[in-house]
Amino acid sequence: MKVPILNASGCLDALAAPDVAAQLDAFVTKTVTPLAREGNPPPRIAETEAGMLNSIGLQNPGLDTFVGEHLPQLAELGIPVWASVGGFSARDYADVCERLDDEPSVTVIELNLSCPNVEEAPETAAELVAAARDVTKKPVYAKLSPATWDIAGTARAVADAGADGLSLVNTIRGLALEAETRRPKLARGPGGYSGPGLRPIALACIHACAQAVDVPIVGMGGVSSADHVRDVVAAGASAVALGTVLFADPLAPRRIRVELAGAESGRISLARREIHGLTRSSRFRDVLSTN
Amino acid sequence: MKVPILNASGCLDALAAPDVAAQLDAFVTKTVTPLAREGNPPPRIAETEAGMLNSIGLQNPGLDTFVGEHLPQLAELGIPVWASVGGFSARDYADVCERLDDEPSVTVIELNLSCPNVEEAPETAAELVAAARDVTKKPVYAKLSPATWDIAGTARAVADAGADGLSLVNTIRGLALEAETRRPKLARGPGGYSGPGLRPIALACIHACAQAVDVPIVGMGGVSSADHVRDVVAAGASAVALGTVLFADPLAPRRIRVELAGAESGRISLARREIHGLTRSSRFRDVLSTN
Amino acid sequence: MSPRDTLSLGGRIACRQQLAVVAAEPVGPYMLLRLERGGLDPGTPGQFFMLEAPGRVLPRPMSLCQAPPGELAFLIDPIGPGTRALCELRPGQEIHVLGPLGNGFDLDVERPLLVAGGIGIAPMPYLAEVLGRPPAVIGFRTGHHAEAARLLPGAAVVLEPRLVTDALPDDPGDVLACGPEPMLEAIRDRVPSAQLAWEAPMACGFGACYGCVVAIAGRYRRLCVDGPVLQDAA
Amino acid sequence: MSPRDTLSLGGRIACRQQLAVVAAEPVGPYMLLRLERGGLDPGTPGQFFMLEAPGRVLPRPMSLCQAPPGELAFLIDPIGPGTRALCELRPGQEIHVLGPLGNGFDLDVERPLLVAGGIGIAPMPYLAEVLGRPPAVIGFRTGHHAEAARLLPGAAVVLEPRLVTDALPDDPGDVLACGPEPMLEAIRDRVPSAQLAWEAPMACGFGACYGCVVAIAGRYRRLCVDGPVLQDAA
Ligand SMILES: Cc1cc2nc3c(=O)[nH]c(=O)nc-3n(C[C@H](O)[C@H](O)[C@H](O)COP(=O)(O)OP(=O)(O)OC[C@H]3O[C@@H](n4cnc5c(N)ncnc54)[C@H](O)[C@@H]3O)c2cc1C
Ligand SMILES: Cc1cc2nc3c(=O)[nH]c(=O)nc-3n(C[C@H](O)[C@H](O)[C@H](O)COP(=O)(O)OP(=O)(O)OC[C@H]3O[C@@H](n4cnc5c(N)ncnc54)[C@H](O)[C@@H]3O)c2cc1C
Ligand SMILES: Cc1cc2nc3c(=O)[nH]c(=O)nc-3n(C[C@H](O)[C@H](O)[C@H](O)COP(=O)(O)O)c2cc1C
Ligand SMILES: Cc1cc2nc3c(=O)[nH]c(=O)nc-3n(C[C@H](O)[C@H](O)[C@H](O)COP(=O)(O)O)c2cc1C
Ligand code: FES
Ligand code: FES
Repeated sequence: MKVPILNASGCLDALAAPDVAAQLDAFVTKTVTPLAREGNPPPRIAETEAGMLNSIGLQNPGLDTFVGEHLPQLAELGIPVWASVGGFSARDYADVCERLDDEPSVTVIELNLSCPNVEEAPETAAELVAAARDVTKKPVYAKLSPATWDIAGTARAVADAGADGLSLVNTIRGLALEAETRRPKLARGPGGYSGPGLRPIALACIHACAQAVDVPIVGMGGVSSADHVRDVVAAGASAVALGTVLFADPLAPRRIRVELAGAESGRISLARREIHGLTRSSRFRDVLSTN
Repeated sequence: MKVPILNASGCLDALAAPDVAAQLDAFVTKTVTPLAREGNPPPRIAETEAGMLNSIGLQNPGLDTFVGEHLPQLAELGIPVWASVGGFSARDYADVCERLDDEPSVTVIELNLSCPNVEEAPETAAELVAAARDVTKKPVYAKLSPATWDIAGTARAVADAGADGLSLVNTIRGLALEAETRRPKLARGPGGYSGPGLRPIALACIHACAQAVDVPIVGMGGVSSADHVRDVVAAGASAVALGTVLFADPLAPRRIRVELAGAESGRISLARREIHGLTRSSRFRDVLSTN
Repeated sequence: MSPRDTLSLGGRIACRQQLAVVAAEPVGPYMLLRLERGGLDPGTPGQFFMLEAPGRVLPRPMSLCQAPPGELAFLIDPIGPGTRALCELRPGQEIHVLGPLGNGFDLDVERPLLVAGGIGIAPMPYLAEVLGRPPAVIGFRTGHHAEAARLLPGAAVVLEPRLVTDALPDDPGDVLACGPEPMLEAIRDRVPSAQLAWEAPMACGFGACYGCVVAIAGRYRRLCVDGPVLQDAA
Repeated sequence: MSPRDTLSLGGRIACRQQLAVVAAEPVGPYMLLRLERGGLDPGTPGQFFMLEAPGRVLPRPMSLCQAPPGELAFLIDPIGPGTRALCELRPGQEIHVLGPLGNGFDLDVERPLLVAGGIGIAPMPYLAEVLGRPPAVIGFRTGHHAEAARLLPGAAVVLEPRLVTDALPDDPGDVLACGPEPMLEAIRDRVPSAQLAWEAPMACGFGACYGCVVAIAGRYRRLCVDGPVLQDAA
């Protein structure tokens, strides 16, 4: 089993850490919005017993700078680039996607439909996907929130609206308080919960969506070992993305790939759905077979 | 601060463990449905890294046996009894509530609107609350799921429909797989995720609802220490319920009460909302002050 | 034991205390974990205790294996995270223990024969002691596992591919058995009157979670309350 | 050091390895955690390392305190779960360490004066060694905390209610400072050219999470990339 390994959006700056990006089958950018955003005031992160909270607030340089400055540098890394797209209306999503459609170095567009740290667009997930679908021929992946009673229903709706794949899952809203003051640890109050504590929730979402739709799934949420990768794949994903674990272990993609290449690797087979813009198996096949 | 401490529904059988119930300010029953239910096939429980999954499937003796046999025995324990009510339609909820309205030993009716392990009623949470409200004068608490993008909106809707209080939160759907086979550990596949990993999510829900509505809140989700109780109260709850921790430590209510009575107890004050059917402060005030 | 540590659970009295590890002794692939007894009662053979597994959310059910003076000893098979954490305990460390729980074996038997497979040997040493060392048949997967047979002196030992059911006498008498499910089912078929100690995943061990149910006469019953020893039933 | 453990991070070369604890020595309320150096470079004074905190999800940023041959030593204030876990490490245990990270102090200074408050003393011993033991002023809350002054021989020590800013000479020269935010702000007001080592919660330490931002000239910049040492700026 050669499972493609990506980073989770917002969990790696490939330009600041090119050697980390080089371990990946594709690099997913931090979410880009039409205009630059400074993001939320600090403190923006806090650890919890079984994960972490973040409230970055989609800090990003905006579409112009992303396309004009960052994308050319990212293209030089020689790794497929997935552009994560955010916004506050269907119009926003369409504007960014239309512009990215012209950029050959963007392999896949991932629509961040679910950031818990900013106000949300008034349209439904399916409407946002439809707006993006209209303006780009690139593969469009819909990134969904686990904070819903019926994620399978959302998956069906976005697939019907033209999504080529799903990225599951984003963070879920969480809160942590300072012991001294009992006030929120993050300046904005709640934040997005990620890491080990999110894993069972993510697995349930992947499992439910894989049974509901046929499009390929990039699974994420607390994945930090080959064992977790096997779980995510068994639940129905065709690739995994690493988020929080990268902060603790920037060599995690390589470590996990080596673990996967070990004795147990033959036991399960990859979902028969191909992730867009990647060869069927990892670009690390050769590296690994000489390992 | 004397925070009333309850058990979470489904996490204690007061008749099997009366000495555990005796530590509580009120006992909440396992969810009762109109007809008896055998529940889901085993395995029904599995531990995860930061919590547990359950898929009990609302096993319960049904309304007749509950009222005829269990309630009289529960009444003898001398603890306020909250009856948790479930169903598969507004009609179900109304039937059970109407019958319980006649039972003097039931102090509060808690509507389980959110069990992730059974099919859900077609009506919205607010409609189920309205149906119950119509048939009982007893205080009605609405127990909500964290699996929603906008729990504050649900809280407003159920308060408008007549809920006297909120119980926050129920479990959220999660999945765990066997390492050997990569098949779900639970017979039914996914289950409800509870325990430490749920706590940040629960805190965010309590915080959001406390800002949205004025009714009192019973907070729960991974609470296992006085420190956690202080968090839950600071987030806006007027009482706490203990669930998963009771399995590991049936003396937890007493332990936590002693911890709360310790030096740090003066730091925060209880939300100015009174839980129904309890004196403002814990029935353990006297016990504790001589502790 | 402070009276405040005792609890009526399922109609029986149990106690919850923090107990220190006296010793952890490897027995083949298993670990014999010897704890200070504290104020806990060893109970009836076949009853079990919930042992705190360090770092885990839930405790783990364990049959009492031996009850030497002042101690409670458990034989543990490290098959997963909880049992591994228990097997890594070292003398002086402390864990919370709750028990005794469940029903235990009915000791009012005329011609007891103990039958066990693998880690199912766990409750047998204490049971043998109380019953006055009756005959026993125990089966193991490998010779390494069979090292645990030394905890039950005089028992007939069979190794796979031979099964304990192959080694049962024609008239086995009052069988008291513990072991893997297929073994218990085979014994039930051979000896319908046998007392069988079953297992199920347990979160609480005292009737609170409804996680441990088994189908008995078409109804889901809690094994921690109505078992773990069942007769003529499951 | 295998070349596979090195990473270009923020335009600088860092390394990630598992390092064994050589010793853990109490220094007043702090702990001096001495690790085997492995293949890690000690870097420039003021740079930091991300230390795995056993049992925690995220590593913790720590300034290098001393760089004795073959070792990296960190001075740690046990203020929360992560730092407490680090302070409980014992010789022989191993943790993952990533670094050096961030920019460090600009060492091209004519008249260095080291100024530190509390645990802000952490980077000073290594800095003093590299700069040839320049004058230093360090402030502490209590005499117990001031035991850490022995790590910086010759420094002037002030105890609260006196503040380090009260003890600065009229013409302080090139100030290199580390300490609590109010202290750094007071120094910035007194000595606008001072090099100040700031702190912020950090998840990654290498520019990945955008969690550590501070406002610099009205923009949120990542302290782990553009700092932790800032001058004329924050
Ligand atoms: C009443 C009772 C008495 C017991 N006495 C002993 C004893 O004396 N010594 C001993 O070593 N073990 C005993 N067990 C079994 C022991 O409790 C489990 O092995 C343990 O809980 C597993 O925890 P884990 O975290 O190590 O593994 P897990 O990860 O929980 O399980 C590992 C594997 O074993 C399976 N499994 C887990 N628990 C059980 C179970 N109870 N029944 C069947 N399969 C299971 C899981 O599905 C999984 O495949 C007893 C169980 C019960 C119910
Ligand atoms: C570049 C850098 C170098 C550092 N060097 C050292 C060092 O050499 N020695 C040392 O003891 N500590 C140092 N620190 C601080 C150390 O990293 C934190 O104390 C540690 O991360 C706290 O983790 P915790 O789990 O123990 O406590 P937490 O539970 O994370 O925090 C406890 C309390 O401290 C506050 N807090 C946590 N981290 C910070 C922070 N970075 N800045 C301000 N307040 C914070 C929290 O809000 C909380 O109130 C450094 C920090 C940075 C950014
Ligand atoms: C610090 C941080 C920043 C994030 N930023 C984004 C983002 O910009 N866009 C996005 O779609 N998801 C973002 N996420 C969510 C992750 O991509 C991922 O969905 C989530 O963290 C779950 O995976 P994990 O548990 O492995 O971290 C962010 C997560 C973290 C922790
Ligand atoms: C085994 C188990 C059974 C449960 N049964 C019910 C139930 O019948 N009705 C209900 O409203 N909630 C039920 N719950 C949810 C709990 O009441 C509680 O909302 C949840 O477990 C979160 O609290 P905790 O993390 O402290 O366990 C159950 C939870 C568990 C673990
Ligand atoms: S283990 Fe909880 S009811 Fe039996
Ligand atoms: S700590 Fe992650 S960007 Fe600075």
